[in-house]
Amino acid sequence: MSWQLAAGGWQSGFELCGVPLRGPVLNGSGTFDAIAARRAFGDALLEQFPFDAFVSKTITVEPRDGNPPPRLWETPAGMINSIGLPNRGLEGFLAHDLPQLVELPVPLVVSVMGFSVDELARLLSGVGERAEVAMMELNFSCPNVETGLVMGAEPEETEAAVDRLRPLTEKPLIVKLTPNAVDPAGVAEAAERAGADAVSLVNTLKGMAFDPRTGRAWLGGVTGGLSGPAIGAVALEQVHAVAERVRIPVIGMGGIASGHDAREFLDAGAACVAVGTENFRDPAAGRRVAFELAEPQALPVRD
Amino acid sequence: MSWQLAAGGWQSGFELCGVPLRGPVLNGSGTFDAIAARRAFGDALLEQFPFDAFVSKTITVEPRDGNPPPRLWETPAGMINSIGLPNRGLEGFLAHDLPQLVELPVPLVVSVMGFSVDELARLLSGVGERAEVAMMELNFSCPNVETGLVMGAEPEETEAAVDRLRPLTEKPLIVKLTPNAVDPAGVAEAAERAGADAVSLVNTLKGMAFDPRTGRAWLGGVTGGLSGPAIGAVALEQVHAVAERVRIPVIGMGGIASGHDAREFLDAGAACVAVGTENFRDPAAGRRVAFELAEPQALPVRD
Amino acid sequence: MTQAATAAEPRTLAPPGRRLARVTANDALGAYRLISAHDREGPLEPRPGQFYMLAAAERWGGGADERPYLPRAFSYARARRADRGALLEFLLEAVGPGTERLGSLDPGDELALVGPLGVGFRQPEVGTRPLLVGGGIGTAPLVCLADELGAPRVLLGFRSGAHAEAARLFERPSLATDDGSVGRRALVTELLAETLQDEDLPAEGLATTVYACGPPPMLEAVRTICAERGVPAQLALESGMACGFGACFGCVVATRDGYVRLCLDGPVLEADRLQAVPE
Amino acid sequence: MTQAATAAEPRTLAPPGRRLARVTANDALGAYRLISAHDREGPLEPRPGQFYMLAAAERWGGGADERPYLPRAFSYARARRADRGALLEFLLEAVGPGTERLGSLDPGDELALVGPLGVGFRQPEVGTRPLLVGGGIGTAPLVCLADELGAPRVLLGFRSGAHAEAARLFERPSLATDDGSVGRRALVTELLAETLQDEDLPAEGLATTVYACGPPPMLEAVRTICAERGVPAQLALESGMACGFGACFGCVVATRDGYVRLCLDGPVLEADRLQAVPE
Ligand SMILES: Cc1cc2nc3c(=O)[nH]c(=O)nc-3n(C[C@H](O)[C@H](O)[C@H](O)COP(=O)(O)OP(=O)(O)OC[C@H]3O[C@@H](n4cnc5c(N)ncnc54)[C@H](O)[C@@H]3O)c2cc1C
Ligand SMILES: Cc1cc2nc3c(=O)[nH]c(=O)nc-3n(C[C@H](O)[C@H](O)[C@H](O)COP(=O)(O)OP(=O)(O)OC[C@H]3O[C@@H](n4cnc5c(N)ncnc54)[C@H](O)[C@@H]3O)c2cc1C
Ligand SMILES: Cc1cc2nc3c(=O)[nH]c(=O)nc-3n(C[C@H](O)[C@H](O)[C@H](O)COP(=O)(O)O)c2cc1C
Ligand SMILES: Cc1cc2nc3c(=O)[nH]c(=O)nc-3n(C[C@H](O)[C@H](O)[C@H](O)COP(=O)(O)O)c2cc1C
Ligand code: FES
Ligand code: FES
Repeated sequence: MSWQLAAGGWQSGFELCGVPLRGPVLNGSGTFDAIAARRAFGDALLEQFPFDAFVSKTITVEPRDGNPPPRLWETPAGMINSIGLPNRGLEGFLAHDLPQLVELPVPLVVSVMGFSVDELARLLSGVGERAEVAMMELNFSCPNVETGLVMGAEPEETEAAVDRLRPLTEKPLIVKLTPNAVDPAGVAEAAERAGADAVSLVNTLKGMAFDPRTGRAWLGGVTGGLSGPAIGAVALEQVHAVAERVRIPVIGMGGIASGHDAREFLDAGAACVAVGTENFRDPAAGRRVAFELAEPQALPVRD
Repeated sequence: MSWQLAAGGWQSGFELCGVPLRGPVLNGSGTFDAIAARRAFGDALLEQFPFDAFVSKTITVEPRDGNPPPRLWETPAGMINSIGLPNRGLEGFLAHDLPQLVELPVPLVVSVMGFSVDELARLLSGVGERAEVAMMELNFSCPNVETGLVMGAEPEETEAAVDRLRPLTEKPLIVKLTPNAVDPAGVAEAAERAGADAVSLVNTLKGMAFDPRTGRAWLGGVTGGLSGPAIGAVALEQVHAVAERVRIPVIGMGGIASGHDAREFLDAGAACVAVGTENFRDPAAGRRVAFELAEPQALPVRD
Repeated sequence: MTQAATAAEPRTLAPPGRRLARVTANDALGAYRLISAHDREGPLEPRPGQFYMLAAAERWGGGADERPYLPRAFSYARARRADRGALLEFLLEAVGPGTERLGSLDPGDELALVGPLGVGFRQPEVGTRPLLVGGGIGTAPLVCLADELGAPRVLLGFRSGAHAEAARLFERPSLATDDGSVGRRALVTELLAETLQDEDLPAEGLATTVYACGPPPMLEAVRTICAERGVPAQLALESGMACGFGACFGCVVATRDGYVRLCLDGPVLEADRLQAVPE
Repeated sequence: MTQAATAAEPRTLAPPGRRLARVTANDALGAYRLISAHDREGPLEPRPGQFYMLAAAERWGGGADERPYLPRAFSYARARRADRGALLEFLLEAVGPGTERLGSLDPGDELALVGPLGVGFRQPEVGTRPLLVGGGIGTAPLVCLADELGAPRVLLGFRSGAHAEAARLFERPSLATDDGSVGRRALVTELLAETLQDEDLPAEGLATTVYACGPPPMLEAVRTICAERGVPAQLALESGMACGFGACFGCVVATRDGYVRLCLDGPVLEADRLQAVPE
């Protein structure tokens, strides 16, 4: 599971939860739509695919429209989104999205969220049985939807949920933690105890902005999630705290924009990293980060 | 308690917890040392004092050296500090600092932190009885010192502590909340129930940085607190959530660098604002923020 | 994800990453700035109505309020083949930190850019003549469209004479300004209504396809006027964008069939897909 | 907080706020940059060893890693009275995003500045002759000190000939470079040891007061050499600073009596206050 540089590239044999990966750079769920990107970039996207595994946008049992616009607010070195998890729902995903995602040249991780453990169970069994899917990610952390917060904020809730869900699929199970918890490391330990194969963090921090012209909330969803370089230091602290307390691999993210940033997450104890908001600034950010990580000369010399 | 613009300046009669203030701009505890600043700027500091009330750096019962350096790390639109609450201790504060702080042209708020409720009790009675002191702030939120986190992270702990401390002084009591809580508004409600006169937030977010040359923690204190514009959106969300649930005044802070930022906090429901990290970039930041708030033409027009 | 499914849309594919383009000129054009950049790696023929996400390669951010951070969307106004690559022209109105920073670039500085993105204007409906209607900075995407359509009728509206300088990018446009300083003192939508009124409708109806871009109230008026007369219209809309390639789901606009990502299904939308132009 | 208590320290007070100063020149000086700025509102006579916190007034931040955000500390190298105000000169070495941005300022651009800050060099001890020892960019505060002391002995050490160009700011300095390209191939601390060796010690001891600024290993060597010989030394240190005026407690340096804020009690410290030069 440990990640190391081999001269000029990734160590061969690198894997995450038993799934071989060509490198350690994933995308953050909801920050890259490979189907949309293929419309914009064509097949060149597949030839130069930016990530070493692709994580789908979070899906729910029922289709969702998402929050009313405006959904975006730019902040100092970051942004707030109140997207609200728009998605086609389980059926739509299986029928429409999955066949297209299979064409990607990397393993597929499907992210799911439920408003109850029952919903999560339906999603896990519905998606987890598909051979095209390499891993499942449980989004316990979306700050836009009430239950997401509750499930991932307390160790007990998390343990109970993962306990019930774990047997439902043979696929490796990643638990995505919310940063809006007092003790994310405690939640991670609980997930590990209940059989999670990996944890990923951080999701966005709860944030808000006011319309300067009206003094009212800017976002259609009123509050939203803060992401980008602004939250990097918070993410590093949480990844570090979690990695010290669990043995399962940690997928670190939050503000990663360069190989330099990614290496900080590896230093903090992450086994893999994920690029989120930086994808918006550069669709090839994942490749760039991977390249900078693999080329030691792109990074400060280690004494 | 409500704050409004009067033509060309502050509404006369403005007050916080019964203490008359010439305006709504305070400093964040630990982000302006008026005694040091007077050494650097001389009496001009008093003539152009940047704040409408002065909040002292947090003091503890025993003197503290603080954390080993390095104590600072710059982040995108922010910084992490691991200062570690260096201070002269209760005796030293009363003997050395208080006589000098009395010369300031604005009301004095003394911030205190204890490693136990007993220590807080000693600080409250020791400082609270001094006529020179207008208000007391309980720092329940310093992420650098273990107990600070515990006391302010859960509603029950907060309520129990404030309950015991409230009778010990007649001075207005401000409870400074930690942002590293699942439900800061719940903690604020608990403080209000126990008799707090105001709440202030946010303190710094837990953060960390790694030395690029060694891969080890950069800060002498290993972890630190993130502040500055990077955390503004998180602060606004918490201030908004708290202001919706308590009736006591809220002192809002976190990344305020301009009158525009300050107005967002007032929009979010704050009665007063505090300037922290921006003081480091401009010692007159408090005055500038107050000016921009008072001059509507410096701000976007309200429809 | 088959190419065929979307082959029909007027979209030139973009290279799948951010690249640098050197600024070759940045000049005032009345109240606007006209920025040219040499795009060596991008496609030579973007489609009118498509846009690029732009950022300054250096010092994008760190302004008074620590913005901009995200790139900004701009329609290209003109694209020409140049020695190795394309010369792209953008027409900019400074409205905030991003447009101000871009407006301050000097020749020789570099732009970071992704594009062309989105779906451009579709061909006029069979048997109709195009009519271009632009308001303010919304004239930008119409410049290349007019070039492509070959001197179509163009109606332009501006706030003031300084803004109306942008009309120089068109051959013989009809002009309206809010203050009457140039052209008629009128709204461009009044010119539109009159033009459609004056038209001799052929038996089958459809004489004109309207192509419009401008501020939301103008577009809403265009939509209404065209809807009343049964005239097909294509509207180039704006919305706040973070990515420009469908990744963030932030730019949605409400249509009759629910939200669509404007950067992916737009920015040009057929007017009848909208109940109303948002905002 | 009485003025009297600190009146003795070599400190010129700063105006209590950030102000703007227009850059009048920014030239390469070998490997460094020499930036001049017209400070219309600050005091005319800062004390050698004091420093200013500088930031570019525009686009401070937004670099590749979204920094700088905080201002940066710089000793002034020279200050002259100018038409209305003072002309300040700073010698800069580009080591990161802040110094790179400052080094890219053009004449006419504005600096945001706070200062002068900190405590400067004290007078030489009675009966001693000053000896200035500078390493690399640490020569900066010695320029004005040399002017004030009136052509004292100056020993300078540099990495290379390009860096040694900064020696031109001094009259007849003794030079050492790491590569021997200019002056002796030696460390400046070797020059120091030899100079002190050669000295005829008067009966009472103290013949020299050393003033030193440079990288930590050099300063530590200066401290040891001087301590061994009982020569008083004043060291201008550096540490990471956020504010420069005692507000953040971030810049502390360990002394024999515990941590002191270098921006408030330094940057010049008497060498015997230190157990060792940190880092
Ligand atoms: C497809 C498309 C094509 C375009 N073509 C052109 C063109 O050719 N020429 C041109 O000049 N413009 C064009 N625009 C508009 C251009 O993208 C915007 O003017 C630009 O993004 C403004 O950036 P700014 O930083 O200057 O201003 P901003 O500060 O971003 O302000 C612009 C608007 O954004 C909102 N806003 C304010 N603060 C924030 C914040 N913190 N976060 C989020 N929103 C905020 C407000 O509504 C404000 O009016 C186009 C837009 C789109 C979507
Ligand atoms: C009193 C004083 C006087 C000075 N006088 C001069 C002078 O006259 N001329 C001159 O050229 N310099 C002078 N300096 C040094 C100057 O302040 C620094 O070179 C400058 O701050 C570097 O900023 P930067 O952004 O270019 O580099 P940075 O990126 O800040 O790198 C500088 C050092 O800071 C550390 N660092 C790296 N990243 C970070 C981070 N994110 N957060 C915190 N620390 C980090 C590393 O140790 C690095 O080597 C002086 C310093 C002091 C304290
Ligand atoms: C626009 C947007 C949409 C997101 N959608 C999801 C989502 O559907 N599911 C999820 O688990 N995380 C979602 N995230 C969180 C990211 O995956 C990531 O955890 C977070 O943004 C922090 O990383 P970053 O700072 O690199 O963006 C979203 C983030 C953004 C900015
Ligand atoms: C260097 C530094 C020291 C601080 N020390 C204290 C402190 O002693 N007590 C306290 O309650 N808060 C302390 N804070 C927190 C600030 O008062 C404030 O709550 C926080 O920085 C958020 O505001 P800002 O983003 O405007 O800085 C400190 C912050 C900084 C940056
Ligand atoms: S701008 Fe990101 S989806 Fe359209
Ligand atoms: S730099 Fe802030 S106290 Fe010295």
